[in-house]
Amino acid sequence: MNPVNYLYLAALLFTIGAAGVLIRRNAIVVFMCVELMLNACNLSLVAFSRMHGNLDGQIIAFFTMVVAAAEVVVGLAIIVSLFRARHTASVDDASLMKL
Amino acid sequence: MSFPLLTATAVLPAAGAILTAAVPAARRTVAKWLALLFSLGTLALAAIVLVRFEPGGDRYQLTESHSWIKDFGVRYELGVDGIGVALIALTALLIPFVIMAGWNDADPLETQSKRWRPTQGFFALILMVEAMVILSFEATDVFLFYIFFEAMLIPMYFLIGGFGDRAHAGTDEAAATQRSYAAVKFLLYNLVGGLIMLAAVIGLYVVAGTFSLSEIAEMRAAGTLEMSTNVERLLFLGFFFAFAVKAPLWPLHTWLPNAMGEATTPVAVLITAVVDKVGTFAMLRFCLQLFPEASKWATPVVLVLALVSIVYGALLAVGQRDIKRLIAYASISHFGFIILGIFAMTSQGQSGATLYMVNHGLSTAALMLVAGFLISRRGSRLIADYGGVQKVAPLLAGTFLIGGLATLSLPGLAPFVSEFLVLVGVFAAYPVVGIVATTGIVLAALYVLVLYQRTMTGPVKAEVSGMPDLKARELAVAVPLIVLLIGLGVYPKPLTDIVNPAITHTMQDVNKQDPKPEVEAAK
Amino acid sequence: MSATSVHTLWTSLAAAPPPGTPGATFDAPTIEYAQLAPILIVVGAAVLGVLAEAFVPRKGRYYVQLFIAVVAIAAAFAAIIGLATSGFATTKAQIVAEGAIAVDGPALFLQGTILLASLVAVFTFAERRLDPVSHGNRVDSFAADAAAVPGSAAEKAAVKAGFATTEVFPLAMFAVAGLLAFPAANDLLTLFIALEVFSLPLYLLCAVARRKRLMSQEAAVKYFLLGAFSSAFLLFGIALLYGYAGSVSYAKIADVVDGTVQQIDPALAGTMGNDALLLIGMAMILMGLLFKVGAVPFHMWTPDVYQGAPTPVTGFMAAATKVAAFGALLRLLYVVLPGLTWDWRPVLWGVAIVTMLGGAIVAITQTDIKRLLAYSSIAHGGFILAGVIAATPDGISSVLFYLLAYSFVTIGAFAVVTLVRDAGGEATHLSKWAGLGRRSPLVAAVFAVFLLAFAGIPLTSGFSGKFAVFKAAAEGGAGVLVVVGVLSSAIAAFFYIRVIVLMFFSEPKADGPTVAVPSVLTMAAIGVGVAVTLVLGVAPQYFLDLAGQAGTFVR
Amino acid sequence: MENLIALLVAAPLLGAAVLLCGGRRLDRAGHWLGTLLAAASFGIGAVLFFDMVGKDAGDRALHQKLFSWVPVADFQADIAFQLDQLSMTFVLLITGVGTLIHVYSIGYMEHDERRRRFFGYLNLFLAAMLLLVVADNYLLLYFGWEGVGLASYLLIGFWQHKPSAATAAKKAFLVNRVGDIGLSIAIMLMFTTFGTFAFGPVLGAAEGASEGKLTAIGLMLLLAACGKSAQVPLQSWLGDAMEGPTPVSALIHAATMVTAGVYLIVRSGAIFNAAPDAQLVVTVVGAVTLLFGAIVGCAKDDIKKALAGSTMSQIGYMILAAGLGPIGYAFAIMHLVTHGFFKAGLFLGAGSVMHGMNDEVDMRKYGGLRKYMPVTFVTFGLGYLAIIGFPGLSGFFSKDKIIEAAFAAGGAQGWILGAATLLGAGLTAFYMTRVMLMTFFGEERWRNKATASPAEPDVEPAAQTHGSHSEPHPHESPKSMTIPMIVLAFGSVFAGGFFAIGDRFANWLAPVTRFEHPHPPISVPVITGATIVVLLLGVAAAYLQYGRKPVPVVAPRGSLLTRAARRDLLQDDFNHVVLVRGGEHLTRSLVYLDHSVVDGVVNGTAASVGGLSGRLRKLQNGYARSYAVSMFGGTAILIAATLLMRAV
Repeated sequence: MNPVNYLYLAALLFTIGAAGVLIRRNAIVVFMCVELMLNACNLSLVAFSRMHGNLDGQIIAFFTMVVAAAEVVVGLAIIVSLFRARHTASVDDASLMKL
Repeated sequence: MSFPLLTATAVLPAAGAILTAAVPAARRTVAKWLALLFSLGTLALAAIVLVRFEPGGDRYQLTESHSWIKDFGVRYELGVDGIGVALIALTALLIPFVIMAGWNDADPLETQSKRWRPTQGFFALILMVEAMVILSFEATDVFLFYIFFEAMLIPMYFLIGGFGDRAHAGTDEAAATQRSYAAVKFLLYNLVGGLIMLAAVIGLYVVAGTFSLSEIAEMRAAGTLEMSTNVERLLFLGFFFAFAVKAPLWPLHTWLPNAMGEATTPVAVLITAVVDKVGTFAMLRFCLQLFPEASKWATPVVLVLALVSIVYGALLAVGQRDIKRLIAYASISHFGFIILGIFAMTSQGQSGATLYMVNHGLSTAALMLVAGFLISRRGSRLIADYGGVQKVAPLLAGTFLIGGLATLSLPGLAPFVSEFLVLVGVFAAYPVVGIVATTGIVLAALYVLVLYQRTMTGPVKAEVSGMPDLKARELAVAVPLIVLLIGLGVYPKPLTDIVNPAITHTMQDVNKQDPKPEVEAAK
Repeated sequence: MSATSVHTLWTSLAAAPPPGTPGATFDAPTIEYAQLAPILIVVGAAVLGVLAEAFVPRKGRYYVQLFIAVVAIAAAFAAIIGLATSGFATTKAQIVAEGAIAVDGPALFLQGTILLASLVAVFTFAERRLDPVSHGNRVDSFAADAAAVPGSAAEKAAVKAGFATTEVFPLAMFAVAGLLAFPAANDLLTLFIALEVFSLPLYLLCAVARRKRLMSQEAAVKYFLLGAFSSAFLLFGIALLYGYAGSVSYAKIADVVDGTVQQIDPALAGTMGNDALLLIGMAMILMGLLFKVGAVPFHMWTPDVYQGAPTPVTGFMAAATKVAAFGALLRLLYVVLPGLTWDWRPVLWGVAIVTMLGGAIVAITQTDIKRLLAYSSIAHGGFILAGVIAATPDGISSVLFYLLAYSFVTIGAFAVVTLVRDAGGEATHLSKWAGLGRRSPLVAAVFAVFLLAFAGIPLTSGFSGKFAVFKAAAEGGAGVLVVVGVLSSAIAAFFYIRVIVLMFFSEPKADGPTVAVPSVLTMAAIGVGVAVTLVLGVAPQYFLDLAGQAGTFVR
Repeated sequence: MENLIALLVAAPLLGAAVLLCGGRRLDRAGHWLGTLLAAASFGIGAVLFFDMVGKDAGDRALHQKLFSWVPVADFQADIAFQLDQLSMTFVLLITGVGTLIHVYSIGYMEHDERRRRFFGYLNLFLAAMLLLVVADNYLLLYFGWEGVGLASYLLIGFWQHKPSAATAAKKAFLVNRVGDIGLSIAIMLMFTTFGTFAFGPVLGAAEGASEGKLTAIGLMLLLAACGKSAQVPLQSWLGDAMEGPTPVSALIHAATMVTAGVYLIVRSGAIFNAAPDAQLVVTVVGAVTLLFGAIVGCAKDDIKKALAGSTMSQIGYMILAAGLGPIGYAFAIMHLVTHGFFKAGLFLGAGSVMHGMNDEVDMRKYGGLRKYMPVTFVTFGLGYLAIIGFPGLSGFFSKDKIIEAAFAAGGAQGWILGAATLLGAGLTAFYMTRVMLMTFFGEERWRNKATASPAEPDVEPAAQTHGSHSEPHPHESPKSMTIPMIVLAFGSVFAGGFFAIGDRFANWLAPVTRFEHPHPPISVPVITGATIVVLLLGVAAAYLQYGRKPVPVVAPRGSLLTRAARRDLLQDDFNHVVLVRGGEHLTRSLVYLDHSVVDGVVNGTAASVGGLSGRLRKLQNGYARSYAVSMFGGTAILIAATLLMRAV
């Protein structure tokens, strides 16, 4: 099966994720969409790695997972503190600062 | 390496500024005397410069040259030609009078906190302006000039916005807002001009690879300076715009009336008599010298604008109700004459313009400062609030009249010489322009005499009836200026002797000759 | 390369490989610890800080952490100096750690700048004199207990107990480590990791303000989400570029882009043909970097985050992040994509123009000093971009110089902002600044100096930097940019002046803010800021030389 | 000897300086000092004169160069003097009459607390006037020219508390400025044509220049002369100038300053000789003015204004003569000198009358004064006879010569000019007789006629400030005032004859101005006869109207012409409507323009930038998601742009 298809899939996932970031209100969901985008990147990296037959892509994928994990830690910490302060996780409610 | 006289001339007032600013709040009088002392010291140094300068000698004398910012091709290059010397002398001469005239203008009000030290700041800023103005007259490196040309704005800005005229109509708040409006307007106009010039300065560097006037002159002489016509014109416009704002030339003039109206009178004098001269000076030194062809290319437009300034400024002066604004518009008219003379590109025109810078400085200082004394007495700037002053304060009226007569350039007073030279110079090259400009002398008479008539003559108004005549300090300001006006009006030769050689150089820069007379008169 | 061959790759690794086949002998990577010293020191300090958090009793933590941070930064800076003097900036510039990190002029110069900025920033972090003493213990500008809900009993208890979020120091150290690595990163992976390493701590730092905690948390959330969003783009760009070139190493990619690559295997040949990969990848990576730089239209996080974050953090971010991000951008454009100059130049032209104008114009109507400075930083980003676009050695050095000048002005300015306070903490609304010049002339004068530097008035560092950048741009043939830059600086001048007017020419309000007298720390920060501002304004030659020598990338 | 020239100017200048800067402590002796220095100047003039007479006609001119004034490249102006016969004549006239009027003023200004300053101004005037006539180049002449303007400004407005006086002073200065445009342009033209503007070289090389240039120069000089000498169209200031103290009117606005224009034209004779068109215009202006002035003089009830009109008209004669070229120059100057005597005398007489009548100037409130102030009556009468040209007196000789010369101009021009001069002579006789009768003869209208002053607008200010409603007690003036009047009367009687016999005066001036005998188409006796006839007609007409019937105290409405003449032939109304009103509108609209347009554009730009800022600001709506949108869109654009760049 042609690895290029994986790229198409990756692109699709990435776009879905991006769209999710743009349209969803809940911070957690938005964050998940970002994760989705990252995973799309991973997929494309692996696919490219396969095409080029070297391992760099796959290595990066591993790094990405670690980074994602770290992001989850930081992100959840922030989002949760926000939620506890305001009893809502909607990003739209967090708009004290504007103009 | 001889003693760096030019640097000293600028450093002294700067040092004075710092010391003055450092004087503690309670010691206000000390600060005043300190400032006066340093300004007089600067005057002494300027006098030495005047003496050491040899009219016949090299174009730039007393030169100093040190490497400064290699990467920008900037050198710390100072040097003076006749024009510079004359204007440095003018600056150094006027500042002491400005300080004396503003002796009590910046005393803190009772309401203000004790830590607030306006007086110290006021005089320190004045000295700082003096230092920067002098440096910009001395700089023979374009970048160096630009730096002081721009940096000058900041102290000026604080002088205008920080120390308003106590004699204002309306509430303090209203006055404060007007004042800061004037200050901001001043700064933005000049800053925009300066920034556009900055683009041109950078362009010049890209083209020439140096900022040193002398090097550029050599390159031009050697023909190694390739500057396409369009580039030269663009750069010229960039420079000229900045100078035209500073000068100020119609239609970029509207900041001046606000600034002069709202600022204290000494500061108003500082603006129009000293700082604005940098603009016209720079046209003469930089525009003509760096971009001769473009200057000639632009001449028609510039002449027309200058004409408009002359007539327009004079007419608006007639229409003013505020004494200081009236004088401001008069200055606009006079700057029109100066620019006219510069771009006439004849010896008479350009020497006339240079003399005009000096003489206008003196005459405006005399008129404006005396007007300031008048205003401070009555507490109003409106012409309509005065009348019959001549009856109660004849000295004040007399000095005011002489200042006015100088402003309308009456023969026997210095401005006449320069104005007539400018007119002759312009007429020789562009007769029609010269004739139109001549109408300026009638309008000048109109606004001066109307001002005098409405304020000084007629029945004595109740408000002015108790007005005291000039005090000793005020006479010490007015009389020397008047003596100078008369002296330079009857015997301007020393000045022309200094200026003429420099003008010859400028004429060579733009390689122009004076038009020859039709008939060679039987001598 | 076909699927089977990949399979064999795996298997061959699993089985005992015949000698000579690739990967047969696993040779340990060579790590040049000396050259990496600056980064390593800082990382070590960060780890040490974490341990300190764990083991040092609460009373002592503040001092220990401060000590560790300062010493570490100083040591790292010393290491930088050492490297630079021993010629790594110029002749011995090299790529270390298996091609992951470049040690060359720009890297060292920027790392030095970052370290100095961080040092000053750490001083402001450690300031404990500004807020009134609560329950007998001094407090800094960070929440007593970031986890506690604002206004909750827990928070009060924490305050009463005199807790302090001393974690900010190790966090800052981690961030610094990332920032140091960012401009030195020599392959896309390192670039990405470094980005995350300095981003994540910053997200947290934004969230831990003592006053106005809701805004602080909001800033953190926005910064975090948008930052993650942008890094996803960056990563996807990396993936595409990797896909195009079959490698993430700058050198290799550059070769492929230039077409000077040896042994082209068929797969590479296939992807190389596909410029879309290259261009889209490039665009996305640029986006990631421009986000960090705060360039229009990726700037929108800047004002909110700058406003919400604790002011010392804001200063740190504004200065250090910009430096690092521009460093990375420079390296990317000059090392990886010089072959594509004609593709990225027009695009960046557009970005630079909208950034300069947008930042300046929107700033005019701002009413909050921190937001104002945020927009001004956006505009300045535009100016720096103009220098980046020049694509000449002069361009590089001018940008380096500008960054040096700018970072100190910024930190100084924000440090001053921390001083002006009223009951609700910092009084950042402009109306509160009215008449400051009357109430405390010195502070107002200092701030005025910084504003004038921002405005680029001669004899301040701002002017030297602006001139250098515009000069480079003009020489690089970007005259239009210069003109636009000049115009936008004119617009920008307006609002800087507005603040000065407010401070000096308007009467002080009765309920106006008080100016706190800071400890030596903040004084030092501000003093350094002023000193650098004036020195770089009056006698910039030495630093210009430095930047000039540092102006070449190793490849 | 020539070094005395500078002294000539220096003496009164010193006086002016001392008196104006000296301060109150000089109040007691100031007037004596001023008079003394004026007299000293006259003495120096006399010395120089006898020295000059001693030399032979060819080389009488003296030259003195003090120092170089404005040297710039080819433009070389010196402070240098030239004293030739023409200048000499003026020097004697100025210093002589000047000294007399100084003496007169001692008495006239006795009760004015600012007398010291008055004498300072008078000395200033003398200095400037002398500088004007002894200058050896046009720029220095311009210096003196404006100097006298200044002095006249200060003296007209001497009673500054009177708004009318202040206004009149301002008007005089402004109108003169208009003339000065002419002078300065003329100097510029000379510079561009001859490369210099010193008398010698310019006049020497005049023929060399193109006629066009010369005509232009000539007309510009004429414009200047019109301003200074109150010739149409710039005459309007002279009438108002009578607001000044009477000695001023006598010295400046009758005898000396107003004749400077004639001096200028005669001095520049060489230029006019080579520019006939210019000469024609000069004669026309002269003719028009002499009639204009005469008509105005006939209608005025203010004695000083009547005399002012007459001055205007007499100077018209001079200008006309000067326009006739070599046949006229000498006579112009001669009439100028004699006019200096009798007109000064008349003004002093008028002043003396006012002095006795509580400064009343309305002749309709005089009458029958001859027995109250006999000396004034006699001197005034002699002046009267002289001015109307009564055979044997000064005016007769000088004016008659001009009439002859006018006829001699030749062709139609000659006839027209001649007719004009004749008519002028008649009118002169009429209005002077009118003044004479209304003042010294008829019933004593000032007795218990202290009603409100008539509807004569010109006298109202005077009436307000001076006109006391108590009955005046006419009395003769003190010696200090009468003696100068007597001396001047002598001059007005004998000077003319002395000059005219054997063309003495003409020959004296000949080396400077050239002199050719006029050859009128009709014989001289006929012309003389005609003149006398016209004269008698004028006198008779006046007698019928003012001698036979009583003069109404309130001026009758009078004919259209009379009413127009009272208002200076509506010329002021024209000025007011066109210049003053128009100017006000112009300036007002310009002020508006400056504020709303020139300034408005800038403020507008600022405002629009601000507005844009306000709108862009709205994009920053605080929603993280919309920020994300902008980032996403930005990326899309970035990608699109890159691809596009590659595509194109």
